[in-house]
Amino acid sequence: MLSGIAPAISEAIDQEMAGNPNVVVLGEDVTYWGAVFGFTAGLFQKYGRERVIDTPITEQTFMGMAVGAAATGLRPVVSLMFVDFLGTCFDQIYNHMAKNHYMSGGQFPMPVTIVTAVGGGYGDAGQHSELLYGLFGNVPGIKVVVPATAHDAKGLTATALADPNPVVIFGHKLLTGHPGVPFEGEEEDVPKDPYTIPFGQAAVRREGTDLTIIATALMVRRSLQAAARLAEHGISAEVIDVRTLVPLDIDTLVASARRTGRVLLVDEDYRSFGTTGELAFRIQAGAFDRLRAPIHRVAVPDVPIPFAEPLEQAVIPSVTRIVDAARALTGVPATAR
Amino acid sequence: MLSGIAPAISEAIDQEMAGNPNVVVLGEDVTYWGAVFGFTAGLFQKYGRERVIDTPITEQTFMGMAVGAAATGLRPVVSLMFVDFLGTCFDQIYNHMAKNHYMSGGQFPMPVTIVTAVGGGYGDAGQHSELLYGLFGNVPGIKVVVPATAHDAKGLTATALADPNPVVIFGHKLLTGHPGVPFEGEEEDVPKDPYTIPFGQAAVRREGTDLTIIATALMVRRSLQAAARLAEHGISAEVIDVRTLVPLDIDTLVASARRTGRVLLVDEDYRSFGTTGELAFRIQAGAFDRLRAPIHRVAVPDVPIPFAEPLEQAVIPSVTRIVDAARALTGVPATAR
Amino acid sequence: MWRPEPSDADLPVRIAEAGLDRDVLLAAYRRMCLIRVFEEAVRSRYWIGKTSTFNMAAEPIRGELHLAIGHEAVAVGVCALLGDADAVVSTHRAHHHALAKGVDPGRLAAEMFGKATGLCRGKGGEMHLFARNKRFLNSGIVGASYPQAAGAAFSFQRQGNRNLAVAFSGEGAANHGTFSETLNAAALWQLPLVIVIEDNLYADATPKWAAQAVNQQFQRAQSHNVPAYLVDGMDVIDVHAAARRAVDRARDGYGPTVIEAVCYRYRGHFEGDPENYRTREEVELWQRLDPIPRLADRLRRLGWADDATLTGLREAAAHDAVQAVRFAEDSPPPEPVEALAGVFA
Amino acid sequence: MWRPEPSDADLPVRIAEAGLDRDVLLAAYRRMCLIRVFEEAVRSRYWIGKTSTFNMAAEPIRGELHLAIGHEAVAVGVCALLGDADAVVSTHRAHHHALAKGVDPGRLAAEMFGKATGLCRGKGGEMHLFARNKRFLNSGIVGASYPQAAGAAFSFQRQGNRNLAVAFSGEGAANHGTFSETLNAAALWQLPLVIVIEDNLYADATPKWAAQAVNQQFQRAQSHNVPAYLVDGMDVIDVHAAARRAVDRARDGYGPTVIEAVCYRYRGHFEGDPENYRTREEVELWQRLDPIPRLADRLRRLGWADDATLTGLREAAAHDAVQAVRFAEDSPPPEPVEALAGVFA
Ligand SMILES: Cc1ncc(C[n+]2csc(CCOP(=O)(O)OP(=O)(O)O)c2C)c(N)n1
Ligand SMILES: Cc1ncc(C[n+]2csc(CCOP(=O)(O)OP(=O)(O)O)c2C)c(N)n1
Ligand SMILES: [Mg+2]
Ligand SMILES: [Mg+2]
Repeated sequence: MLSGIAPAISEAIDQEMAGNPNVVVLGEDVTYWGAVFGFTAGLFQKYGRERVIDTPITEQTFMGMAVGAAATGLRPVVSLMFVDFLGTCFDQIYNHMAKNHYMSGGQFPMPVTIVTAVGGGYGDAGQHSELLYGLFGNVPGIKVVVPATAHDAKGLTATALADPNPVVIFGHKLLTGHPGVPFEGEEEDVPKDPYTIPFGQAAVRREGTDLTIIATALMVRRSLQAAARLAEHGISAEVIDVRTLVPLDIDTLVASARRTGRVLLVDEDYRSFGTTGELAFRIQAGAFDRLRAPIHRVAVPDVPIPFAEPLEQAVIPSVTRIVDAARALTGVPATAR
Repeated sequence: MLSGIAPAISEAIDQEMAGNPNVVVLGEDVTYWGAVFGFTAGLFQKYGRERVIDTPITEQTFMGMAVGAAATGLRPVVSLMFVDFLGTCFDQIYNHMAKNHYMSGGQFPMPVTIVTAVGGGYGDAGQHSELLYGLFGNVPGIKVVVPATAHDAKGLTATALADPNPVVIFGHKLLTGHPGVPFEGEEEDVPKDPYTIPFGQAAVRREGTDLTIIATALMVRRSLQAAARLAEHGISAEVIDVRTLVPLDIDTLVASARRTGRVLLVDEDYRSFGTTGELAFRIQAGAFDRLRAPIHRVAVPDVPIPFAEPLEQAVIPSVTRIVDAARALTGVPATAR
Repeated sequence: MWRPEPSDADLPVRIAEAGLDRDVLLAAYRRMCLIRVFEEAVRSRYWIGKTSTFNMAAEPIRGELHLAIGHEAVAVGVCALLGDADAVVSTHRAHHHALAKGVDPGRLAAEMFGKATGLCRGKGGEMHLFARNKRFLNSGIVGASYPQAAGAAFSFQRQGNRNLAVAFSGEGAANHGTFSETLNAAALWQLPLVIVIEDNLYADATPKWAAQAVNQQFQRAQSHNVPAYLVDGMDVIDVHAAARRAVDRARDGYGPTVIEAVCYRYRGHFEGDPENYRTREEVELWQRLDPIPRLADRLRRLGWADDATLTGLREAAAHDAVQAVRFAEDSPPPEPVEALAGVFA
Repeated sequence: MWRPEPSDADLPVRIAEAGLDRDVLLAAYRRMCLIRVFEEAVRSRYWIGKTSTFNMAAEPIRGELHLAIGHEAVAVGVCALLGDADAVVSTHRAHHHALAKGVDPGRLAAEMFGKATGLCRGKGGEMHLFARNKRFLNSGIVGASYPQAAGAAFSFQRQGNRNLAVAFSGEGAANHGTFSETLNAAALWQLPLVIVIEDNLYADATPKWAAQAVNQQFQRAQSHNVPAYLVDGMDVIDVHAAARRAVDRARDGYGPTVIEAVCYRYRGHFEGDPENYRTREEVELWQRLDPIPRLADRLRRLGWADDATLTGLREAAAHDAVQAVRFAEDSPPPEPVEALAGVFA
């Protein structure tokens, strides 16, 4: 039994490290603090400072080191403490880690796994509450993993560690199970033995007929709660967990959209020029003749995440807002809530 | 008469500098080289090193300086030599320049104008040929200007310089008019006197009835050429120049889509999780009941820009590919070309 | 100027050298007390609702809380020399800088409580404390303060006034590339900039020895031709002495200076920090150097204040802090719809 | 070790100190000639179709062309000490490093011509020259080479072998934050890393005086506890002497070294550069120090080579360069469909 994606991720890393001496963990506070939210918890105690290395606060340098290390036989696992810090190291990630295999004509695969904490909802404000996976999806060469369950987190991390390409695992803080932040996940039966979950396979978390709700990470949880409430109103919602944005399992999304004819995209990333737009494009391309209404979306309305509770709640998609949007989409008027 | 957006942009900056002593120009090689493609050409000769300042190769520092300078009364114009370098300074741009006004509760507007060179097609390969405006559009707080003509470039730059917010002007290299790279623009009658063009107003560059082609910058030119060829095939294409992505003139796009019932998005940025997806979402939201076919797109197919000519031509949208996509969309089979 | 054990035989000389007098020192004492009491008060409120299970999301104060208890002398010693027109750019650990710079304690507290009356109307929170009237800027991104302060200094230089800008940071931040980039730019253009490094020996849970090849930063500054002072950050007199030279140098147009102040944070990195990276003994050792009683002792020894005076100053500070927190508690929360406004000016 | 005017009285001593002998110097001469002739040959091809109007898009070689004519001694002096298992990370100006490291000249040229037989099958171009068999990496982003080389050094240290990594860069790149960040990390972990700065006085059109507060970089290295040598980059013997110490230090596990080599690029920053930032006289002055004739003179003076030998070496090098360019010209372009393959491994 595991509570949260953080122990699931650290377990997957641990199991890979045990068998592969080339796996090293790099980042800020990966030892004593286990990368703050626990993604690397316990590894330092087991493998020591030789393989679990605290770095100075120099994101562009340790990301660049990962590039050089991956080119010469190591398999770096790198912690980007909060995804919001990507601006300090994006060059090494998207211009090098992501491009070197292609630009070198296939000579230099870049087997690097980045683990990063994402999401808001606990008052960490504008520079510590973002998702930003849309940015990573936008540039070629990076796989984007957005787990919603501990079971997935472990299996997808194991897949990432076996992948010869850069993979970024976006661990939502409210799913980590780390004390200190609210936990919206649940206790799960996660196999102790290693296992993998393939990239590019979305999971239908709940079947339904009236509309399709498509979500990632924390929003899968909230969408499931919304679906339960919608059922009380006689609306049958299918809920799909995307699991990996790159590669994207568009077939599952389109098939569901064709069945229900209505799609609601739920996303905690910024609304415009990102994830929801892309999903909408691909779904309309594949299900155009079956859509009975325009695709809707609930996402962060293009504002930085504000600090105060009422403000933050006003911008991060809540169960209520998902319900309201789903009801509007299916023709039932939204409640006043 | 002006050839190219670069002299148009430098003229707008010049005219603003003449009247406003707080305008300073910062960046790499903004003096002798006029920011390589000429966006700041002539300013150093006129205003000297006091106001036109070459910086060390330290993007995060000169972008950060712009933040501090804008907070204390200056009006920095900053050159990011190639947009591909954003990864070295994105933190200062998106976490500070873009957020400080909001996070400070309105106390610190950030009047900074960034000018950056974008686009490929002349063999500059994976780290010097990108557009990346989708990334800037994805994060809140930045206005995104994508001029296609010298006339627009001058007027939109003047608007940017009067705007109290961060604005990024994406100057396509093949429209700059700079010798050394091919020029796909044309000589234009650009008024010598200062003028502004409001943000958020798309321009219908050619009227048509069978489909709407929506494009930015260089792709507007190529779409117009494609439209001319399509006319020979009896297809009447409307061509819209978006001009500014943030703010976006969705009304003009939707109105046209409703009229023609068919939309082709043409974009030189990466295909997925970016600009075309967003435009598709908003257009389907506004024109759902009038669309006669799924929205199509032609964009860079999620690969880094390769170096060799045949490879580069295979990924950057060409007139031929636009024609083919438009014909497929309107039901006429694509030619073998 | 760093001494392993404080020796005070030369105190009068040092005070004279630092250009200090009784009034300034009493004001500094009061300001340091204000910071201490303010932070203690905020801390007590922070833990309401978080004692049984620690949960950052619990009201009345949400999110992270980075206290600067132990750093007061650095903030006060430097900011005593600044006016409202001088700029300060601070970091994730910002309360003491804000209070030392003269930011209104009530609006500061209200921001931390997420209230509509907060400095930023509740949008910023404690890592984003902005106060335009005091030219106070802030960022939660480590290393971001340096170039921003350089930019303000650049403004002042272009505007031809005698203002200067101060960047505060931790010693961990000084490993970030922005530190050397900013040193180079500031030295190159002789910007009126003072960089203050609060070296508290840790960056999060990472001790200095695990993050720095050399134990101090001042040589790095000097290698860019920037003069640097290593000072006892638990001694407001020592900080002030170095700051005065740095500030004068900046105002007179001679360029940047680095002040590296060794200090200690008595609390964890943030509240809730398990502090598994240091020992209780170490904390206690440093507590013997607490800058506030140390200054009180000296004021007494100099005959500049008796117990009653000091108590009076402490009580006045406490009163201000209590008022500030009360103002925050009594203020209304912002309207949810406010969240959508203000991205653009 | 920098001398304003070369004086050669101590030549035998210096050669002995540098651990050089006739064979190594003759090989260095040939390699330097190869670089020079190769670049001249590429340059002549580059200008085909660009002479009337300069247009980067014109075939047979498209894009930017950054020649290193004048930098040969630095690349060769350092790389003479490296094996295939050592890593080199280079920059936008990379041809000389690639050739010095032993990368195949034909495949190198083919890459610049955008051919299917190129090192990267035409996907990379001259700023992205990768050669796995020589552990040669490259980036067109200034400052990016430092941490990547440190990462390779970190690999070697973890793998327990005696390999080392070399980062080449210009002096402009050393102002970038990655330089000091990497110095700190490399010194902290004693990584087997050598950073070589080719100080050619300009970064693009920006002269050093407009970009650096101090004239040299070696003090910056030393402030991180990294030993640094300032050497005459137009003198392969001087470069080699410093490089030998640096390489030995790295292989023996003692950590990083910086070599700052003052040199000069005789051509513009890239072909087509208006060069409006420097005078013709300056270029001519530096031409007197051309590293290739200088080495030839010395070989003659030492009695290690007569004119015939030197001519033979030059001709052999020219032959290799001609072959390389011919291979490139004769190679087929890549298939367009290749563009879509290989984003992921
Ligand atoms: C760019 C960036 N990286 C990492 C962090 C996370 N972080 C916040 S505070 C901190 C430690 C800062 O240490 P130091 O500069 O010594 O300041 P102190 O907390 O000791 O006052 C870190 C790593 C951040 N906020 N920004
Ligand atoms: C991060 C980044 N900023 C700017 C550039 C543009 N640029 C390419 S080369 C160059 C100058 C480099 O100068 P230096 O490091 O001295 O090397 P040199 O060209 O003199 O060999 C610049 C600014 C870049 N490629 N990357
Ligand atoms: Mg610290
Ligand atoms: Mg140079």
